[in-house]
Amino acid sequence: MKKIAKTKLQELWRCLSAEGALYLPVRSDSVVDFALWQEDVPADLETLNTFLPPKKFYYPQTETVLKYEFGENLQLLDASSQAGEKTILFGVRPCDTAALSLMDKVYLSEPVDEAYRRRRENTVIIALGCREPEETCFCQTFDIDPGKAPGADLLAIDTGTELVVTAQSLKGEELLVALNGVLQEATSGDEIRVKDVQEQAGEGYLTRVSVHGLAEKLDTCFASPYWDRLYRRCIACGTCTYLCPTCHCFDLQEYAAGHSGERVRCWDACMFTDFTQMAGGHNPRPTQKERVRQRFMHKLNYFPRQHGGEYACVGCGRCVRQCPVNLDILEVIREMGGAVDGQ
Amino acid sequence: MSTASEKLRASAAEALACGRVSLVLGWRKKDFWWQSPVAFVEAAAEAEQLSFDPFSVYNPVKYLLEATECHEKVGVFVKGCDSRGINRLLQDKRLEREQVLIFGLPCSGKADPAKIRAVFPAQKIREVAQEGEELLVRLTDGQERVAAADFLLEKCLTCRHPNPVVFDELLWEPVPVRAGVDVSRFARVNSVAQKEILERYTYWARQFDRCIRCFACRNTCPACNCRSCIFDQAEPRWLGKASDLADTMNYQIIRAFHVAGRCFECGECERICPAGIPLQEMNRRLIMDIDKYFGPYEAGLDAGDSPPLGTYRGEDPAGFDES
Amino acid sequence: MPVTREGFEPLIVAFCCNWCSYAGADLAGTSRQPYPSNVRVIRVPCSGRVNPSFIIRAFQRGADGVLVAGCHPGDCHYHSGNYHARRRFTILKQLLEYLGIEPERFQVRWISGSEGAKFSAVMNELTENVRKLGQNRKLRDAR
Amino acid sequence: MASNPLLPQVAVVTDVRRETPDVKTFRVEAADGRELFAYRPGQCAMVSLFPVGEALFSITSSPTRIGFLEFSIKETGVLTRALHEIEAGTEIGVRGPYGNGFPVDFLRGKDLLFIGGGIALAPLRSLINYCLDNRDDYGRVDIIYGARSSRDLVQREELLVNWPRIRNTGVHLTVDVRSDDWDGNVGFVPAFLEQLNPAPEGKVTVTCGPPIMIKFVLQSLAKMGYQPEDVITTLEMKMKCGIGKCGRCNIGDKYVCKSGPVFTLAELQQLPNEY
Repeated sequence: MKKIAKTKLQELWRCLSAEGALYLPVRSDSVVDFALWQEDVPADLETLNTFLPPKKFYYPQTETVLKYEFGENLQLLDASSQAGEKTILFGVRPCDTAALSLMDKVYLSEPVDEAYRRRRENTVIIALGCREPEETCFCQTFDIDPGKAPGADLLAIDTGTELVVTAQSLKGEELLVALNGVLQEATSGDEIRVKDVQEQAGEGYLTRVSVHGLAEKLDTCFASPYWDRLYRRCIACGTCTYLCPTCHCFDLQEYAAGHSGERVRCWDACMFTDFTQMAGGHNPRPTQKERVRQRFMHKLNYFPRQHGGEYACVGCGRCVRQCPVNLDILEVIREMGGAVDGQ
Repeated sequence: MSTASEKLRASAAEALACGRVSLVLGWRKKDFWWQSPVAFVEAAAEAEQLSFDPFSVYNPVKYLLEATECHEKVGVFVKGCDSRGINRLLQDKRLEREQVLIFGLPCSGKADPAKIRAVFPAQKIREVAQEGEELLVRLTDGQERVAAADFLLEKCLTCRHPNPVVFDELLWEPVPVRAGVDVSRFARVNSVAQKEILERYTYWARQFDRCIRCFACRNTCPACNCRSCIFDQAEPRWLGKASDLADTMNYQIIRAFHVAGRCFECGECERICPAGIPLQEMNRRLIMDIDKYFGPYEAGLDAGDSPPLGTYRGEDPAGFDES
Repeated sequence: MPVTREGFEPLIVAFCCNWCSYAGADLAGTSRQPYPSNVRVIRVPCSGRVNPSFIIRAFQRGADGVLVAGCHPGDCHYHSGNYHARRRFTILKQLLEYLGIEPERFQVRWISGSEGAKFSAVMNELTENVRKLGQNRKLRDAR
Repeated sequence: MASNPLLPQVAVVTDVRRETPDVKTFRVEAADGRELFAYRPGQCAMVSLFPVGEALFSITSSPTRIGFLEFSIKETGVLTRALHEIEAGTEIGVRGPYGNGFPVDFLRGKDLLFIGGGIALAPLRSLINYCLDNRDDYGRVDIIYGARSSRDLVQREELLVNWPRIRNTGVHLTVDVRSDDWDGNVGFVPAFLEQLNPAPEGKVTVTCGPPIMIKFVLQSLAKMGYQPEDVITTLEMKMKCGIGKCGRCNIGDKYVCKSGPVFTLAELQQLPNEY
């Protein structure tokens, strides 16, 4: 266990940026998002949810899957082998860290997505424990401890004037060694302070819902009239899906000019009409009702069915705060039968 | 004297009970103090859920497009900004006047949750209610009164038409236009316009770079009411799916251009943009130039007039070299 | 495409109305009034046919400058196409400049079928102005 | 060394055969002469035409015919239109095989009733040829096939000449629209099926066709006493990856590209009705 004074973080980041491309939460205009570290740009370690979740580092909104040249002879070039420069993410919150393990279930299951795997392998996550939940946080619903981030390589806890850092993986330990010059040994007092912060982080949740038994309950809810009411407000934008740390659906598109081109994978959203629209005109999800249902059923029923009961939600609250029409998963969990206590 | 919410409930219940309409669009309260989504009320007994509070912002007008497909007549509550959206749909022939029963709600402006959070700890806020010129903020440990005018949404600070411009019934007395609106309306546009050209590009590139192409700006906009949007077309494909800055600018320029002369400044696109892109600065730039070259025009005030890009005069000046 | 400023040859896309400006281009050709080979003329039925998307798309695909050329006001073969175009491109031009696109890169001109010399002069001027600015990257697709 | 699952192999179209006014069959071989991949009847592959795009098609050839793949493709959208314009010799991309394929072991020893409509003969043909090439492993084979008109019969030679010649095999054709060059049955497939009324005992039915045909065929089969476990069909959804990741082809918790496209009616009845 090591520590560093918060006043010396610039030094820490300077060292980290020598180890790889360092990204941390930075405010630009009104938006806080992960951005490449720059000496004179202050990081924002207070905001809990970045605009986009860190999934963008593993599964970018746009990435080249393959390049090709055609004409005389067709040549295909695998672009995934170029993915995965050494990257360090600083300040990833526990919910977003947990979301990556859900994303792994999709992209690291057979057949493994090579680009994703390489990025995962070459990225070090330095998680930052939360001190106090925001009103829209409900990570506890999914058994995520806001003071811990088991999926991270390093965990940093803000004890007031210092960050106390613990290695949680081999990659994390190696990085700690490289940072020896800027870090101090933590004391037993620090250890107690860390425990206090972690314990306190779990208190003060305003939003308490339970998903206990929800997946099973939803087995019979596909035809529920609930969906007829719910969807009407939806304006079919992609805010909820693009901002969601666990949403992972994509499209493949061609970009070509002359005799060469590339195939690009880009985020897609089940909220959009053309997501399931087939060439002949048939659309198995013809109205927004089916699309809204697909999104929530995927998160709360299909995904758990496919992946050992785990829900595809980490309670980060981005969709709760950002949905233009306040149609969010919290509402669905509450109304479809998750137990409620608290607000 | 009954509260605003009570008046909404009574009007909706009455209209539904006597069968004048079979659906009423208003607002209701949801879980959090800042959530007031649009409510779809189909029976008099359900009218109780309606509320009109400092966060009843979302413009319900676009829902009319789908609602009037399955309801002969729909009741809708509109603030000044929302009402201009109705004229938008009427002018675009996407709605018939007889299909809607319009309840007008004069509005002195809605509250910005971010401004409230900046003053009060969000964790402690239970409710924020309008009481005359003040906001009553109920906290877990007491309550406070603050001047509502200090917490207005950006879009409300520049509102020229706080009173509905088209309605069947007005639920309460009209309110005055805020002082200084005409100056502030183009203030942000002018401050960007004053920058050097490269600076302007850098500014906009930074804004557009955040765009995730969720299309919330388009989908919420009553002026974006085409049955099929060119950006959704597969053939020819006008917009790629990859998030490339040039293509995002393509989307944003054309989106703004397609509502040029038709944008009625409700500002919802900017308010709901998850990436915080100042879209009104583009929309208003177009309005500024339309005013300058073709004469002052405000969209959505009169469903019977002609939008400036749908007409011309022989003596129009040109914004380019005509020699 | 060469990128050094000295050797840089700009790509100009010119949307020319069939009835006036395209005829003007023809006349420039037949009367041996040269205009730069940098210009790619796209014939359109009317300047009013030019959708702002065409202009953006031209920049996306590598144009360094774009011109819309139509009949003089009052001379439109379809009566009012160029009047509509005038309104449309007046505000589009201001918008592009506001977003930081150099004004020289997007031009609108009225060129009649008898103005071969003007066609040639406009093309020369546009090409030279854009050459001075260098390659346009601002609206260009990354892939 | 892991590889990119979205990367196709380069293949050559060695033959393009026009079947009907809007259907062509493409024969595809590996560029280097090797076998592209082993597959089972009913499996699919992603076909890429550069720079137009990629889509999933059923493999219509049978794995018993070695050395090539065949795809019968109807012109419906941007990609298929472009495919219809290519000639033999064009290089394309192919990746696969995807999906579960037909349960050939379950079918072994049973009488088989194939019911197809339109372009959906494509997946059936793979299985039909597989069974007929292993003729002794299967019982009686009956093929009911319908098309819009006589011009729209795909795999005409097999339907009219090759398959009827094989022992213990019957081919029953119908068309929607009467024409001078057609002396066979006129009418929709479900009605034709009920008219033929094949007894369900010892039979397994495999049916592929447009959604509306499937809907009524399934009703007819139920009426005739076929058990849901003995009725096999295939589903079609928009797919981008073919490997259960792009997230659009699911029906309930099953991705059609991985768990499908072949389902028994009994399995389908367990899934939400969203196809």
